[in-house]
Amino acid sequence: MSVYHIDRSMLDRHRRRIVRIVRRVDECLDTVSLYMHNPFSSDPIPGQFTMIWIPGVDEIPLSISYMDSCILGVTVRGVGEATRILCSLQPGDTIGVRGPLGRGFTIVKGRSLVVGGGVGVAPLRYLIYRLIDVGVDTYVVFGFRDKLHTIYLEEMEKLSVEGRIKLCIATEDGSYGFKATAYDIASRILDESFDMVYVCGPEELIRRILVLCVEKDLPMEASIEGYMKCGMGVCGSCVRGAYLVCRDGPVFDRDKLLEIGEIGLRRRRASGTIEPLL
Amino acid sequence: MSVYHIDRSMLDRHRRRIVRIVRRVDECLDTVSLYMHNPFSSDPIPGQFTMIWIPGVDEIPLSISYMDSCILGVTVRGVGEATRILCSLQPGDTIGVRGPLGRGFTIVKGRSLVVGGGVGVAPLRYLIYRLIDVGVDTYVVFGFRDKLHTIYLEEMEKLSVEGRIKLCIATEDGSYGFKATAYDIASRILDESFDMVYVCGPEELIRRILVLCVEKDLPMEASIEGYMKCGMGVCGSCVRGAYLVCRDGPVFDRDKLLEIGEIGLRRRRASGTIEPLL
Amino acid sequence: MRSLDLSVDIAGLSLKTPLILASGILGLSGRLLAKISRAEGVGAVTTKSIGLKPRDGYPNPTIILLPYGLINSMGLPNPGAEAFLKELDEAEDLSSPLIASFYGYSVDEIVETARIIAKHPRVSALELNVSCPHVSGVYELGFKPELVAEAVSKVKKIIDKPLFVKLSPNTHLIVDVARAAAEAGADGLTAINTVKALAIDTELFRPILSGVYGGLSGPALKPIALRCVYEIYKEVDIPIVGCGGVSNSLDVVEFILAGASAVALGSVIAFKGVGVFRELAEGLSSYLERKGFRSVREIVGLSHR
Amino acid sequence: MRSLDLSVDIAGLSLKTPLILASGILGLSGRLLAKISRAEGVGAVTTKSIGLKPRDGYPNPTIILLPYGLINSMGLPNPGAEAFLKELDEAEDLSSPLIASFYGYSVDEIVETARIIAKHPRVSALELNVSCPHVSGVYELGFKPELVAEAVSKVKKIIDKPLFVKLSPNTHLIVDVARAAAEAGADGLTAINTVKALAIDTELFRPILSGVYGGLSGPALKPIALRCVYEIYKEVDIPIVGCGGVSNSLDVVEFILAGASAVALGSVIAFKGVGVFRELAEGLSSYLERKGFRSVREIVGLSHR
Ligand SMILES: Cc1cc2nc3c(=O)[nH]c(=O)nc-3n(C[C@H](O)[C@H](O)[C@H](O)COP(=O)(O)OP(=O)(O)OC[C@H]3O[C@@H](n4cnc5c(N)ncnc54)[C@H](O)[C@@H]3O)c2cc1C
Ligand SMILES: Cc1cc2nc3c(=O)[nH]c(=O)nc-3n(C[C@H](O)[C@H](O)[C@H](O)COP(=O)(O)OP(=O)(O)OC[C@H]3O[C@@H](n4cnc5c(N)ncnc54)[C@H](O)[C@@H]3O)c2cc1C
Ligand SMILES: Cc1cc2nc3c(=O)[nH]c(=O)nc-3n(C[C@H](O)[C@H](O)[C@H](O)COP(=O)(O)O)c2cc1C
Ligand SMILES: Cc1cc2nc3c(=O)[nH]c(=O)nc-3n(C[C@H](O)[C@H](O)[C@H](O)COP(=O)(O)O)c2cc1C
Ligand code: FES
Ligand code: FES
Repeated sequence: MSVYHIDRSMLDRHRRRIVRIVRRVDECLDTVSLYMHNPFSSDPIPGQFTMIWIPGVDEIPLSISYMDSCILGVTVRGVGEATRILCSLQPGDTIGVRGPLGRGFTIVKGRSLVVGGGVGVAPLRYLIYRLIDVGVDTYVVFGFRDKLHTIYLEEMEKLSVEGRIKLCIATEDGSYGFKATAYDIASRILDESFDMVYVCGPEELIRRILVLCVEKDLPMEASIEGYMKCGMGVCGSCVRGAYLVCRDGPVFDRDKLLEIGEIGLRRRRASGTIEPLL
Repeated sequence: MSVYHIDRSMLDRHRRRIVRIVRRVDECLDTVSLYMHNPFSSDPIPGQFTMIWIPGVDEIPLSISYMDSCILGVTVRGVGEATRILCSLQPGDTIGVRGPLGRGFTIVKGRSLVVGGGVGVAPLRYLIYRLIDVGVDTYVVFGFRDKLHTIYLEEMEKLSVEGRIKLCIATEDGSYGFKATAYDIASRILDESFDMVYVCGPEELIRRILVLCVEKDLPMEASIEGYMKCGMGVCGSCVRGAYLVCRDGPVFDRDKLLEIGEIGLRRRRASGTIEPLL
Repeated sequence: MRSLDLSVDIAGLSLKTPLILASGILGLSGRLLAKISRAEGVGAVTTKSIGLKPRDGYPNPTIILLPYGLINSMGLPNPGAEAFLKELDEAEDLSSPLIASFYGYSVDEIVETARIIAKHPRVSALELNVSCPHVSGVYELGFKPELVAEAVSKVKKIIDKPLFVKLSPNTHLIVDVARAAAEAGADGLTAINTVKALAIDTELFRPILSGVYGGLSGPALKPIALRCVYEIYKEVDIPIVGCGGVSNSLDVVEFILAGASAVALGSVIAFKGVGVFRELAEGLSSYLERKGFRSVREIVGLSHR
Repeated sequence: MRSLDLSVDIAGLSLKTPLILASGILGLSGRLLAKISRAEGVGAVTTKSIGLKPRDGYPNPTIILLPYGLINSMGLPNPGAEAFLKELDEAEDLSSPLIASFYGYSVDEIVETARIIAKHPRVSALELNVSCPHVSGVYELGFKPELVAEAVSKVKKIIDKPLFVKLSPNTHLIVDVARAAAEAGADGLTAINTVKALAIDTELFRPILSGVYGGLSGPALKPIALRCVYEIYKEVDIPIVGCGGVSNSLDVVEFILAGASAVALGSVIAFKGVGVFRELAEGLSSYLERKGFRSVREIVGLSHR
């Protein structure tokens, strides 16, 4: 007779809990932060994600952008049906949540550079608070298309003013901060003094920072995307290279990113069909 | 989504463990004690039983007649196919065991009377050792058909000689000990000085002792039989009165025995058909 | 304690709660059935399935406990219809309806058995078992819509009590059988019986159960049973008793949302004892209150909106 | 470490161990399949089921984790046969045979798809999926022995590689389908696919899966899968790949004793990761040694003695 064992913590993480939105904050034109009562029984690591179920619509992966003992926050950019509906939700509306899922960022003492582009700043926000908490000397470079698409600006400026982070904001059209890309800024300040480089954003950004970190032999971690279905490493939908984003990632280190190879070059659709990027 | 829970200890008790017979002792003409490595993860209570699986034949209930940290013993009288095959087993042969099952006897300090008839002495043997261990003043009355059917005689005589129990053996034909029934002897010594009366054996014996204990208002427990199939309180096969022998028994106290009512009067066959006794 | 009224009416029976003791669970003794019928939370009790003649069932082992359920191969032990009438005579002070389950190897035997047991005054309804996966003859009936229809209409002609049909999940035709039963006059459907299963002892290299095959019940069965109830509710209009793997009150809710008007409890009795009826009744009641419903009826089939 | 040779020959394939990656498990990527094929303990890998055209599958939620298994309703997402050939081009350094799973909504589509994928040199064998319980068209095929036979014989005419047929447990005709497949020329059978199942969210009163129905896999399925393997082994003479709920090495043994020549692992990958192949291979090896066997072959079907 068989003895079998499905890990309790796995069961717990994949239970869809129905929660109410308690607060929404319009971050910019197309991006909203949604806050809900903390449905998790364990403390998530920055970089871990949730699967957010919009009943009757879809269930999509969203990074954890805020977390305290009572409240979980996600930040979502409306790009399609599910995200647009999410962006329209109001306090009192209900969604389903499972998580925390996947592997997060490794917190390394010393100096760190946090590079984010677009809505990719979502997981980095939670990461930044953690880095501050443990006393890491944190440099933040965020890049956005234009002023209308900036996210967490006030919050980051406040942290910067308080001296808790060194901040640099760039917009492509110069409508706020530097007229530059996140890559431009990051590439200028990146040197051997950094103990870790964290990246999230467009794959093009990740790919270029990766090249830089390889050149300079700097440790680096990036959160990447894959088409998530099961979120538990069984269906294979989220595969990038020969890794599963849901289980081995979404955060990967430099060597794994290199091994995956395809970052910024191609990705998969829902069907598994390969789609070239660029 | 459902949270469910099958008790680990229940799972453990109902796992059929295949064990090897390490020793057999011919107790008398038709009765054999079989010893095997202790397959239990918990310490059984005297009066609890096992389900012994003779592959290809049957799985039958047998009381625990011996137990130390390493060895489990049962004592079986050959009355039909399964028990006769069991009686023929030799060291090295394998059987399946699950248990310990059911409710056992309550150990009560003070003076106790242990009354057994025939192979009903099996659970009482293990009980007697426990009573001795906890310092109960133990009176033992065992009745058998004749000398050829006596069980545990030497062992009990030894305990008696050592002063650890007071012993009285009776045979119906007087070929050993008193020419009397266990009931005859027990009824003569039973008085208010006993704190507990334990009985196992023919239902006729149990029924008569029950009547006596009710008259004298003495606490009493008896182990009774029912036709065991599942052994876990779900199939209803072992029902006596409105109780399940496998789950509520096999040991019942005086009030429950009275409530059951039918002891010694009727029982059920494998089909559930009621069969009158007497 | 529960404050909400959990009563349901199903196929002409009035139950205090929608929780029914499933067939084959402790259901051989009139006295025990009566005692269970009086337990807190019990809506009705079902007897072991009764045939025309006594049957011993299979030799042991007849059951296997798994971490996620049971496999049983009792083989329909029962004392036969005539003897069972005496059993029912002993079922004193029943305080919930008693459903008599029965089976037969042929339509004639089914009708004959129904005739005998239906006449007992303590029988409130009958349940025709065409779905026991370890007794051949009974098992195959459940895959034949026409035969089930024939049996149902013949039985309905001679009894004046509600008739349920207990369905087998071991076929892709379950909805067809359900529909055939309904069209032939069945008053309700019980879904489901166990799924045919097997376990092998790896030390002895042999199937564990003496009947070789058994029926899987308990938590493992729940998602399958729920699917069956949902499929049947979509297509067939008579009330359904959901059965299979219920172990807590949210399982009960799931079945009712899927379309069951009542729910039968089987294996959970092994795990939690008869006290589970009370636990589940209280849980169901608090669920309804918390969600603002006033009766069980309001949520029957609600997941089909 | 294992010291015993676990190799098996099945339907013309030589496997280092009898442990196969089941279809639909991580099987969409050529690179990943190749990596798994090199993992310790792996005997063969099966691809996701491939159809003629790309398919997105159902919107999420597509999976539910239960304490005793999974319910999935992926809905057969796949890039289609032509695109999949490119995927296979990337499957470098395969070190175990690759079995290409495929499906079609009609016999013609099945044949067409087989024609396309069979020609890829990295495909060692094909597996025809006629048993996915959440994609209608594919699901019903598995209940029709004649259609399965027709598909099998037509496919066998145009391919020169071994063909397996993956069977559905959702019908009482599983043995008939198996026999029909064997008689039509199938080289092996995979038993079983998932059992049709459902789960309802009690807060939202709705089925959780967007495809409504899903397939139950994992431990809950094991006793059912084992029964199917045992029943088929009795009646049909071609080799069987056992599949359903395997989570430890004694489960593997149970399947082989029931008649499987190899065993496929699915849901357990979610619970234990790909390292489970090594764990089970080692466990199987110590089992065989302990019981005095020298090869896997010696115990195939041993429980039928
Ligand atoms: C680990 C991870 C973390 C993410 N974190 C965030 C975040 O914090 N904030 C945020 O705004 N977005 C985040 N995303 C992206 C977000 O999941 C998609 O934008 C969203 O799924 C789009 O859904 P839609 O229905 O609105 O758009 P669609 O019109 O369905 O698709 C738009 C794009 O989103 C992709 N997409 C759709 N469904 C999925 C899915 N199930 N998994 C992955 N990609 C999908 C499509 O491939 C397409 O490229 C994250 C993605 C991943 C994988
Ligand atoms: C709790 C309990 C403890 C027991 N302890 C012992 C013991 O320690 N030593 C001992 O020798 N005997 C004991 N018995 C009795 C023993 O189980 C039967 O003698 C045995 O089952 C007979 O099997 P058979 O195949 O040899 O006989 P059969 O020819 O099958 O039957 C002979 C008699 O045994 C009864 N019987 C058969 N199978 C069962 C069953 N599964 N459950 C209950 N009764 C059955 C029959 O009803 C019949 O009266 C105990 C019984 C119970 C219920
Ligand atoms: C030990 C046992 C005996 C059973 N006997 C019968 C029976 O006689 N007639 C019947 O219709 N169903 C019988 N069943 C099936 C149950 O009534 C029920 O349909 C099944 O167990 C699924 O429910 P559960 O998961 O709650 O146990 C039996 C089940 C078990 C476990
Ligand atoms: C997420 C998932 C996807 C599956 N996809 C397929 C598939 O595409 N084709 C197929 O034949 N079986 C598919 N299956 C069924 C498995 O191959 C296997 O038959 C089933 O899961 C039972 O095995 P298990 O209990 O080990 O998971 C899938 C199963 C799961 C869990
Ligand atoms: S989403 Fe299924 S494996 Fe990652
Ligand atoms: S033996 Fe089944 S209830 Fe006691």
